[in-house]
Amino acid sequence: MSARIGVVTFPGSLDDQDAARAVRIAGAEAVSLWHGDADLKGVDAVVLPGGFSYGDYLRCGAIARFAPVMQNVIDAARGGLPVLGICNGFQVLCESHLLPGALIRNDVRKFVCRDQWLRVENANTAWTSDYAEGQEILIPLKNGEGGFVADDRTLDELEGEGRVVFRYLHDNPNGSYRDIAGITNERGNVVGLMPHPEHAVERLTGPSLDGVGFFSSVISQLVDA
Amino acid sequence: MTRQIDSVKDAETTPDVTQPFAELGLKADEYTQIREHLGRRPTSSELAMYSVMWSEHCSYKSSKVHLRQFGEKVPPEAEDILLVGMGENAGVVDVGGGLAVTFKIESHNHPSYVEPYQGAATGIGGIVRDILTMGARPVAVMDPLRFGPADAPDTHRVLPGIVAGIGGYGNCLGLPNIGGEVVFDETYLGNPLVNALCVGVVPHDRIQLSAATGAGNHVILFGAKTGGDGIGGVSVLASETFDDEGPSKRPSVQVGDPFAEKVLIEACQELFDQQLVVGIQDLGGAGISCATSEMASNGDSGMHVWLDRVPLRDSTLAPEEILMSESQERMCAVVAPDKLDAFMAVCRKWDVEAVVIGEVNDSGRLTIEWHGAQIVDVPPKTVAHDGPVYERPFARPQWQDALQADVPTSVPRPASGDELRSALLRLVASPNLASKAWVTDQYDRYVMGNTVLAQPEDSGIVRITDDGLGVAISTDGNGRYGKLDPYAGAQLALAEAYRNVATTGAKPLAVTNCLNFGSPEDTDVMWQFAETARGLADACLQLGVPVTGGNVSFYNQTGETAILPTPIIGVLGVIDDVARRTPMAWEADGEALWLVGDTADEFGGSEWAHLHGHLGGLPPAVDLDRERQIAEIAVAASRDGLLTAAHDVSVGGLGVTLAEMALRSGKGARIFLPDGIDPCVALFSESAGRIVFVVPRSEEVRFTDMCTARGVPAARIGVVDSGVDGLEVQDAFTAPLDELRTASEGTFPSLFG
Amino acid sequence: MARVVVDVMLKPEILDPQGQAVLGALARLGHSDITSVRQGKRFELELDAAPDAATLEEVASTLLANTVIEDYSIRVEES
Amino acid sequence: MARVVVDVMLKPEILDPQGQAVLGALARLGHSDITSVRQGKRFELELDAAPDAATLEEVASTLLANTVIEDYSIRVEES
Ligand SMILES: Nc1ncnc2c1ncn2[C@@H]1O[C@H](COP(=O)(O)OP(=O)(O)O)[C@@H](O)[C@H]1O
Ligand SMILES: [Mg+2]
Repeated sequence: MSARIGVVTFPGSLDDQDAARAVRIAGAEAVSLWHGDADLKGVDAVVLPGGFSYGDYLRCGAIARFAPVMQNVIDAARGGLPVLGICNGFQVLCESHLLPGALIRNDVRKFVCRDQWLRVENANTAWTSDYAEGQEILIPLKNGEGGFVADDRTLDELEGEGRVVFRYLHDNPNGSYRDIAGITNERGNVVGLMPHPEHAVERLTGPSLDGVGFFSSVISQLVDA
Repeated sequence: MTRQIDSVKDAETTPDVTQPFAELGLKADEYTQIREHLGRRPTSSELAMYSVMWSEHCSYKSSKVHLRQFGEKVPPEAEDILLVGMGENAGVVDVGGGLAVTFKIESHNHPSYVEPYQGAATGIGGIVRDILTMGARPVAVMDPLRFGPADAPDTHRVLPGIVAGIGGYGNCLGLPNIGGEVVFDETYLGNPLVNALCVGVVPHDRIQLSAATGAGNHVILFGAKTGGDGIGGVSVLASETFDDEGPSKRPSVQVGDPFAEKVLIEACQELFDQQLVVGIQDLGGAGISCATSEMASNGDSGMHVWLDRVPLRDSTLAPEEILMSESQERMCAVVAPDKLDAFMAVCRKWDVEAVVIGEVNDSGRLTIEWHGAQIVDVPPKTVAHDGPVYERPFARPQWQDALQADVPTSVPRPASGDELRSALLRLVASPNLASKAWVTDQYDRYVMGNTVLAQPEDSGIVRITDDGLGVAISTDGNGRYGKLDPYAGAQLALAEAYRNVATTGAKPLAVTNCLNFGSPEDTDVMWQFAETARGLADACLQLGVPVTGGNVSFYNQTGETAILPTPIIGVLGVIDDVARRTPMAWEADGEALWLVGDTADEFGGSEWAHLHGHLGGLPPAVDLDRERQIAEIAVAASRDGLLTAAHDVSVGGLGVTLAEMALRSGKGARIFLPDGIDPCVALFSESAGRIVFVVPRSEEVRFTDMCTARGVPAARIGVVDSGVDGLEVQDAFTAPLDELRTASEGTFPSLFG
Repeated sequence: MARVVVDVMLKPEILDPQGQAVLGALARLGHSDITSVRQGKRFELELDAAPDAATLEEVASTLLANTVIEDYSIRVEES
Repeated sequence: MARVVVDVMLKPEILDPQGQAVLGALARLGHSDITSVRQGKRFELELDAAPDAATLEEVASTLLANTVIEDYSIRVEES
């Protein structure tokens, strides 16, 4: 039986279909989850996709956090369910306090869409076990509010515990503190990042195939478990 | 606060009231015509409706007689592919497999000058709703733009806001931006052009039309609440209907809410899938007036509307204003009574407000009431379709001959290697040709995961089925060519878009257009317009690509100075397998560069002349048969797997084409210019009908046979060679990649930060 | 040293999608007694010199607010 | 009926790119006596009922502000 990975759709989610496609390409079954249903349909992992939930009008992810489905996601994540937040999903995870810090307006004050090199700093999370530590990967980045910020104590803690999962390489696109592109929780089951691995899963439509590893990582862990 | 309502009864009993028709932009004879249609004076609400629906913007009264050609000079190909032709919100083109594609361009020039961000944002919002209305899922947008000089202060006011607005709205809708244009010219300084294109995909059996049919069916308004947006002149009427306490202020600018539009798109997809609507229409210009009168007129039916049921954002709005409001993110649908509950359930799911505001009947009249008083009773056709039609006078401008005689002889011709090299770098760095990444990096090109090609490729391509069917689109327009010869300018614009689509391996199928001009009341401008329409219609016929729809934008001028005549032409093509798309970057050492087509000494209207402040002479010669031949080669060679890359030659000439290919690829090439031709002409002339093909050695014979068979000249002009840095033009110069890159990529950041 | 606050709000007649979104969220969270939300910007400026009213006007009207769609108000908090 | 204003500002230790950009623009326009700019948000709420301090606190701290990076202040303007 293949793994079942849920992809949540909030009003304003944009990359939900793409995330589902990436899940299928990696060999799992994609299950759509609706923001208004407090039901995770028994999935083995959850992806919170990119987009502009509720228009991102207040703060990115601030309103989505209160969606009925999120209470279950939060509880399940605390219980160890693998959860990946991509871009807006990362913002939702921070707003839900599943991950520390916050994402603010890019320092260039513009939306930035480009192919971005990242270094994988932690290959032990649920979503990165198929990468090697130090591996450099190329995946699209596209957001207006991708600057990762937190106070120094939190940043030191993240660094000290190896919870910085990805760092921007070459040049920092958005002013993120310490070039942080993605982080994880203590347990390593919840990962959030600004760049979009689901857009790097097909030669024809992405700059590389480097994004597949996110989904294959979680699938192989689920199969092993 | 009491409100004086001008009812139909009032109009009958007070025939002699003077009405402010002139303030509403109606001519005296137009007002008389309205009275004849009604057999009485119009009520103020009726007057409001007619005045907006009969405006240039909504009625096409100055352009109609010329646009007719698109319906008369129809290529035979149209019969096979056009499922819905001109006259609907957008044309629909069959692309096989039970699928169709709908696409259209519209302008939002004037609002974008006033408030760049919101003007451009709502421009995207409007064109996306047009595509949605056809039953389609919108799948991509494009944005052809024109600005004043790149270093002018006002350009710095408008450009960043316009770009941010297009990105802000389109990105939030989740529509990849797959192409567009950014062109600078003096004449656009007080009047930038913001044209927006949207393309959508619709299964044949889901195509929707905007006709109100079926007596007893509900008329539903859904989406955002109605505010006082864009009612402009109509407030003249509204203010007359108030006593002491005036109405609240009316916004001078419309603000877009892309999130509201995103949920509207998703809700509509479900409505269409479940077949819950009989007819549907977006609300754009003239708002409810337009939607109700057009739907009733299209359906040959009648309609009754309870206007007081319209959900309002501003409770002080008068009925005239509600009728006219251009608030964004609204749609109007006709729904059968047995589908009403299901319709409302879909709207609730997406948190979209929906209200039954009317009913279809067979009275043949559009009647509107406001708290029990009848305020409108009109034959809908007279509002929507039988507006005035003008045969505006036009004449070839007196200055046209002198302009054409002023050939660019005064423009210096680089001759030495050094001169040629610095000319190339200067062209590559010029704002019109430099990298547009500063702009396009603000647009999401990845969303939906189907973008196969996007900027800076020749056309944007999106995949539309899992098995690889794709559509390609390019938009082009060259106002300088249009100024020198509007007939040829239109044809060159079409030829370029057509060529761009073919260059990427897709077969060009159909055309949309946005015709941006100065005042139609100026006989020079009107001549430019007439020539453009004629040129375009003739060329479409000859190339076998029908016009499916478009838009006209007049009055683009600063004081007395009109913009360059700027037809923006969009060509749509299909590619059966996106995996064989032809990108612009060459790949491997040894691949041969073949220039297909003829190069002549043509610098009239060229970028090189423009850099020297010269605009005169004739534009490049048009040869549509040649365009057709090279397009066939591009598509056939792609299908047979003979190509690794291709890039068309246009503004800036061959030198710029090669530089762009080298930059995109990151690999160098050795170039040998043909003997017996002035290298300046070889590199910088803008002769049309040319493409550079990159052919692996093993395929060269088959490729050249393909050219010979069509009698098209092909010259082997170079070889990919990663051993050389950049472009090494033999016996002339080398332009290293770094220098080319700095020239190309430095311009926008240094101008706009 | 002076501290100046400039509040910038969308003009009342202009659609405020941000305020709408917050209002919607409040309603879903059960705060239905909140009937209207408008969202604007607040700028806190610090000055070396005594603030000059004309300069502040100019800064607010040309840079901090887009007067086509926004109103502003200036408050000198301490000088 | 009451009117409540909630001001939300980034905490001083958090980078404020927008404020920085305004400051830079001010300097280029010659207003070098303005030494610091911070940009935040201002919410104007209208309530049907008398505002209840605890509810306002909750709304501000869970929804209007992200207390990880932002501070807020609540002001009842009229009730
Ligand atoms: N330049 C043009 N070429 C062809 N058709 C045009 C052109 N301009 C307008 N049309 C057609 O006229 C009709 C009305 O145009 P328009 O008012 O822009 O549509 P809408 O009401 O959907 O905004 C449409 O079908 C449009 O395609
Ligand atoms: Mg329309």
